[in-house]
Amino acid sequence: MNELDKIPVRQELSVAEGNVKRSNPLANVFDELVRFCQSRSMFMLHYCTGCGAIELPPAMTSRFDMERLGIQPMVTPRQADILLITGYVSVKTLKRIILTYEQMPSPKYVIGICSCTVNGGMYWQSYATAKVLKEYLPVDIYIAGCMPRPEAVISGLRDLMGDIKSGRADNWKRYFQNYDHYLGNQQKLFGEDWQTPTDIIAEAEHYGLMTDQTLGEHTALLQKHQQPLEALEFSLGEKREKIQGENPREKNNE
Amino acid sequence: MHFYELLVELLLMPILAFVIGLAMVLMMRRIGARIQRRVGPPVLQPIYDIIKLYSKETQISHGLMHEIGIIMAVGGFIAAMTLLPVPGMSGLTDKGGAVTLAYMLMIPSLGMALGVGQCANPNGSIGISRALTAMLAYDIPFILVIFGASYVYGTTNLAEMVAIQQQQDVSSWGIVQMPLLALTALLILPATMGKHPFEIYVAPSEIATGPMVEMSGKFMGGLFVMQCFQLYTAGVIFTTLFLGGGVYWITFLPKIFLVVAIPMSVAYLFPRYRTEDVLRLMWKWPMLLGLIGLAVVMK
Amino acid sequence: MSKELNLWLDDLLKDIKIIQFKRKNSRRVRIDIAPEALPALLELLQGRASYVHLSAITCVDWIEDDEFELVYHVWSYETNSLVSAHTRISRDPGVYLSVYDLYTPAAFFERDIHEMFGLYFEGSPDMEKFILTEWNGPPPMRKDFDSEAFVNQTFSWEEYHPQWLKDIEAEGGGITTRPEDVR
Amino acid sequence: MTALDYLLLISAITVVIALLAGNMRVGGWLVTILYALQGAALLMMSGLGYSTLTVVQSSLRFNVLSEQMLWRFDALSWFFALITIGAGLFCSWFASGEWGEKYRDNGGSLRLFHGALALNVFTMLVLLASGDLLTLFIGWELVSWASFLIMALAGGKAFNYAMRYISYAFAGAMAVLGGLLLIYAEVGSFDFQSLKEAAPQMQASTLWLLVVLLTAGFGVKMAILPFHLWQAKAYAETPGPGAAFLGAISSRMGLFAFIVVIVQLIGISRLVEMEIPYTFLDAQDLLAWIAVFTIIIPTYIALRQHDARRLLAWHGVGQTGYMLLGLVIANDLGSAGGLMHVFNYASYQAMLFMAVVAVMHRTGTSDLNKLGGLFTRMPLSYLAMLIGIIGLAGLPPMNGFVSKWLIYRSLIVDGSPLLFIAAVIGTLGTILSVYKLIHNIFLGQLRVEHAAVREAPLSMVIPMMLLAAVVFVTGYFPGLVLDWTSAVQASIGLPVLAHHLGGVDMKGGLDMIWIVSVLLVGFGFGTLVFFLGGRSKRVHQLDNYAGGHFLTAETRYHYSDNFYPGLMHLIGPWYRNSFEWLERGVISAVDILSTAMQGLYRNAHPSYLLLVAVVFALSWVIV
Amino acid sequence: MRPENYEAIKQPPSNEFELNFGPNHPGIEGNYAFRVKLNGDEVLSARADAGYLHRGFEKLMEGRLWIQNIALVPRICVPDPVPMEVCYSLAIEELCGLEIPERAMWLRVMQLEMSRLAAHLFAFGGHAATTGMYTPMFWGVADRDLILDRFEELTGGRVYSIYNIPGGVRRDMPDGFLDRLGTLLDYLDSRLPDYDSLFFRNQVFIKRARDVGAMTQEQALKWGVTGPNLRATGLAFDVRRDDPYLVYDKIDFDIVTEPGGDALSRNLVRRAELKQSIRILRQIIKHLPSVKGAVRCPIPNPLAWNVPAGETYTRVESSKGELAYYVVSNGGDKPYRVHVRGPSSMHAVQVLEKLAVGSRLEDVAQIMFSLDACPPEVDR
Repeated sequence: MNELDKIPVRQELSVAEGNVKRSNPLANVFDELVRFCQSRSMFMLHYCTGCGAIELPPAMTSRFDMERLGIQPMVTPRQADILLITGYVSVKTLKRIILTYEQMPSPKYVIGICSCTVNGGMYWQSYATAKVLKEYLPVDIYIAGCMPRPEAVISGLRDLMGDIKSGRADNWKRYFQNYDHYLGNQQKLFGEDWQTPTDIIAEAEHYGLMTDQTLGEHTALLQKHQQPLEALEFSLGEKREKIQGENPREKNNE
Repeated sequence: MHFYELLVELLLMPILAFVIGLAMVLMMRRIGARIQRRVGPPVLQPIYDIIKLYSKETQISHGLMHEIGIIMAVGGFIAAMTLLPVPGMSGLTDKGGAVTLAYMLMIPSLGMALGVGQCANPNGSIGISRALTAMLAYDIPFILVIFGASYVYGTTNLAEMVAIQQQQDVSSWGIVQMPLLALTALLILPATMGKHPFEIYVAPSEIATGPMVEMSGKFMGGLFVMQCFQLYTAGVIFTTLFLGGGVYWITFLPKIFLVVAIPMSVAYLFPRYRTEDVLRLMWKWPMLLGLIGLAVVMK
Repeated sequence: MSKELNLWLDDLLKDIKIIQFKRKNSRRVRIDIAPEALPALLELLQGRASYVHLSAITCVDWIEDDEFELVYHVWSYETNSLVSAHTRISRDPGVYLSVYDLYTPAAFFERDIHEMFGLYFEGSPDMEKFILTEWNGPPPMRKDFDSEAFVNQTFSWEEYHPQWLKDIEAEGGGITTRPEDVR
Repeated sequence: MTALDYLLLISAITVVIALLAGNMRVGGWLVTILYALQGAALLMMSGLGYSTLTVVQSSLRFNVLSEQMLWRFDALSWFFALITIGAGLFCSWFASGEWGEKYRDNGGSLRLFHGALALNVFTMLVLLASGDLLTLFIGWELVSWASFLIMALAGGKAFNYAMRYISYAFAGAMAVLGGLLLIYAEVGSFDFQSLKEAAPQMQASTLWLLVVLLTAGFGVKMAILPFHLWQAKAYAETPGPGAAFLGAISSRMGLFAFIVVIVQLIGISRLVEMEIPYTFLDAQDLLAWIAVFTIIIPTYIALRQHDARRLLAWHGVGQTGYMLLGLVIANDLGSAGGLMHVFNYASYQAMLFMAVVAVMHRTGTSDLNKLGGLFTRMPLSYLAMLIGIIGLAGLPPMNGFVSKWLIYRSLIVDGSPLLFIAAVIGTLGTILSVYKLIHNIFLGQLRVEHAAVREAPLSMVIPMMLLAAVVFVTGYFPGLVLDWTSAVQASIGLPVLAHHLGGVDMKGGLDMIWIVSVLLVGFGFGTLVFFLGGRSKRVHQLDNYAGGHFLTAETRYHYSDNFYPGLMHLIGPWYRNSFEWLERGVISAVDILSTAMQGLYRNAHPSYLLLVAVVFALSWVIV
Repeated sequence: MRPENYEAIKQPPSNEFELNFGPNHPGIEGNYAFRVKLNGDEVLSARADAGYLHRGFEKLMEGRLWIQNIALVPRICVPDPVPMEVCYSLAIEELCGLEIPERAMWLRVMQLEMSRLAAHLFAFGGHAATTGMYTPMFWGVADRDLILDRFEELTGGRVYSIYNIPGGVRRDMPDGFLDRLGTLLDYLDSRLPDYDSLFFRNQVFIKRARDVGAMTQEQALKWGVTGPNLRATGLAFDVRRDDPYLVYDKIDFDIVTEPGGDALSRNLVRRAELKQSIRILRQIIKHLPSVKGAVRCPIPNPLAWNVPAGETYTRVESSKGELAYYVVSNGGDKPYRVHVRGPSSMHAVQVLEKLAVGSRLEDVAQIMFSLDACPPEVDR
């Protein structure tokens, strides 16, 4: 037996929470239906982050026709489900990618295309590109190659579809659950005053994805530097002024 | 007794409209795919998309008006569907005629406009500004067509129009009675559906898909639902005014699908016009044709 | 016609004392000139000899000589020939004159050289950062900036020796890595 | 003492009280209560509104030059008086709270403001109560001066605009006076009844002159087309709720006089007989077209405004056109539509102005380019404005839809496609500009300096909410207002609209109860569909798509100025300010003429005069 | 994007607003950003923002062997990688004084022209998509894929072929390759009328593209515009003819010009160049079998190759314009300095900024795509 066959293609990191069966059989059927639909309708973000993007048009257009699989390009992160990181990410781009990723509504999936996303690829020497993508974002699937052919891209997407259908593709939860870890890596690269407009902690709280890994020293650092970006809830009375008074930044100014 | 029948009708009409609309969206995407020499989406793709969007775990909202806007958009269409006569059901057509319908159809647009405004994204606002300008462009010929039809049939009640057209064979259809007005309506059909070359308000490469820019999850799903209703509405209005409306589903369905298919099959062959070109075009040819047609029918 | 012009130019340039003139082939000319005279030369080339197209400005960091070499490649659409004007300026303080008033494209090249080499051009319209807007380190194209050292210090690497490979190796197989290749 | 006497008396007392107590803290509330009392007096005559009572006389009457001057109320007066007092009540309520204090603190005289407002109401009631042409003219003049008073209050720029208004009003009054003298010369009496009897026998040329003079005279107040320039600026600069009051009802007085004299006494059917030579138009068509252009042109001028109050004021000019159009069409649908539009328009225009004033009160500006995103800060004002713009744009389920529907339907019945299209162009233009209004103020990016803005105080919100309720309820049950308009139709001799509580009884009619109910149920289903999805999470406005960039607070990320560039590329060159040019031309001509006259008086040398006299004498002798 | 900017700063009352084209925007080519200030739909000021694709190529190349860099250079311009390899190889050959065999030259020209075909087909699609017309994009990319198939057959790589090495090309072409290439050319020829009627003669498109981003010849020369964009202003200049390299002086082709200087003219120039490239390839198919010999000349051990000291400036015509490499060697086994002059470094920055100001929001994307700007060339 070839030794390469022994190499597991998938790294099982933990028991997938999405796969936990609910006790109600109807709810199970419903969950499966939803997951099926999610797998058959994937909107991918139109963001050419690197040179691998050149193989996406062929995959999208007439010859390979991704729409057969229900995959469509979408313009803004709000509408997208999958973020394709097509190749090397320069540090400047990585900031935008993180911003974009955080703006995407979950369930969201990250696909690292090209070898550069794994370990810097042929730009390992470069001062400008980040090397290991999964330190900054939870990556669901890597498609290796420089650059992978459209067939490979589509095959990778089909693997992702299978994962979604079976509920295994839940790395997006990991971002909320281990936010401190990811934020730490980001801060290491971008400086400690790094922040994005999306309030991940509040979102994790809102969707019940807080764990003890979510908060930590890095998030404490973030909160020290961050002007909290609360949603503009409407108010009829004097509530506003209180919040203004509690503004930590103003206190600092005094 | 009659009242309960009416209630059932009111409930059934939007549901039917939605289902037919889904099929129309599929048809649209399939036609596009064929013109672009590819296979296109599977049969249930529109429903997958909608279920997926509604089942998103994160639903990002920019505030209350963003949410109300989508509710208004979907709800307005649900209400407007009851004013469109379909075979066997005339709903509320006798409580408000074509003019009421034309104005009811602006409620969803208004709702969407308000919702998009709340998103605080200029891309969306530009999209709305363009959409409203396009509405100004096509609504004038559209109102002209409605006027002509109301004048010819002597009523604004859409169900009565269908009855009048069904009195004889094809010769009593609107398209025979007022061919020029029918042509006018056909010319503005792509604009009312927001399709190429009048797709200025979504324009991805300019304003990042305009109104949809901040829509995610169920908000986007609402817009998808709205699109189904929109296509359906365009088809049914044209059919009711000019193609003898619906008496039997077996004849009605091919008619509305045909009506929607015509603009779809040219849509993929054009770039989009600029905003003022849309206005110029809409105010020139359809208006001219419509006015001539009106002069002919009014003698 | 164009041949004559070329010959005329050769004669003209050979006569000027402060410059070194070297014709490589019928379409390539190399000129070495003192930094003070370079703008005058370019003005001459552009105004009188129709070298209107600035193809590129290259900066070379000769760190051992403690000098930057600036190379101005100008092309003439009439004589179809390219003149490369070389000049050397001191690395410190690294300030030179802009030729933006002669050649509009110079703005981009000078801006690029400014952020890559830290060489400042006086009179250039825009010396803001362009590509490295979010870069806080030294100008990276200087020879004294070691990219690899920076990378090793800043970025971490993907573990090429994961558990599953160790398991395989424990069974006596796997990919062997020589010790000197481990980074 | 009849009910009308009470009404006028209370109204006069209101003026006095307002002048005496206006500056006091309770002054405003006192005046508001007095308006409510006026309303109660009006309700004593509510039989007028339901055709159970035809006329209520005032006991005040006296004779001048053998003409009896008398004041009385009929259904028409009652209908207009209802709107007037309502507008006065809500506006003074709005002004009584914080707004008034701020106004006084900023150096304004609250006493004068309340006094002017009360005086306006009083003079309008006097005008509405006029029982003959002479009292009509007296009332007319009083109203003109009262309006001037409130417009000029703010001083400065406002005073200039008010001066412009008063010169227009003088010219208009002269035209009306000429018309009345002509009537007196023809009929020999200022009595309504005698004019009505004499009108069918009048010669066409006399009638033409009469119609032109009176329409022009009344039209100045209505600001119909060639005379529309003064209104928007003058109204927009009026302080706070004063603008709401003027916008709601003031220029309706012109329409009232028009209805009384032209529609009621001369009769639209008489106008149809007056053909314009060499064309296929008659006087009715001419008026209809004037109305239509009054709709279109000011509406599209409004589209270009970037001051919220100016924008609304220009719409006020435009909406007048719908009322005039409906009344000139003069069938049962059209006149009902026109009259109902008076009521509807007053309700939402007052509310819109109030919402804008509330925003100004909190932010200090009404410049549409300096606002934005206030929805989260002033939600109730937003609600008022939303309901107002839906009404103004004429969309269901608000009352504006019903009146516009009636007018459209009358045009379809009448078979006038061009008028119909023109009216629709106006409506669409309205939709465009009201979206700009609400978007630029309440939607979009909240500016940093407005982060701490609060909702307007209750004294301002409650009138707005009450008006919003009026707008919605009369949209849901238009029969409430249609009852009154039917009474008016009956009293001025127009065909009466068959209606029920929900709308219009006819083939292809309208039943708003069903329509609005189904719309509300539709919204309910929309909500259900919406809540099928998961719970939504609100995010900050800076968490927004910007092409992958990071948005910062100082980025101007709000699309406000030049809101419809595509449209303006096409129709922009058509804005030539022709009417401004015309006005300036007339002013110059008058200027030259008056200088010449002045020269004649000042520098008159007897020799020149002698020469002129000799030349005249000679020419008379020779010829 | 400094985080402290979230702090409250009073916004200036202004009629302008900002819009970011890119990096995540369909109206931008690749990973690039363009920030515009607008009033209504009129662009008041425009600012290009690059660096999203910056990898420090020039720095990387200084740290690698001469031969290793062959793998690096095509990645500088993704849609049209072949001219990069050729230009770099030419530079080394000039420094070493290598005479490459004629067959290698013909093979290189064939590859260059195939790459030009592919890049132009890609460019149309992008330009069409900015005007809202997706069908030409779908067709163009699918047809480009057929060319990539031939690439794969010739070189083994679909996009990055790394076929050129200093001294020639890596290997000869497979048997029957020219026949298959001929069939492909026939197919492309037969497709051109379809493209014409769908796109190039589409009246709506012409209305959209005419007078958009127009520049005069004087402006183009002043701003350093090259390639098809320069030819679209009426100047017949082409590096292939006027500064010939390889065997272009033996090939018969026309230099296409258009007078307009606007987006439409640029588009039509590319359309005509498709035709010319097909013509060149046909000549190659005819001529290549008659050129016999090796495909590369002997070179020293590439892993220990010390290129003689010197400097050279080589230029080729890529599908975007004038591409040049300035290579300096100090006699070592690695380049001392490589400077890449990508054609887009002019088009995507200065020219785009200048053309965008005063234009309309609708046209910004169209101007960028009609210039066929390629951001990685700017960033390097």
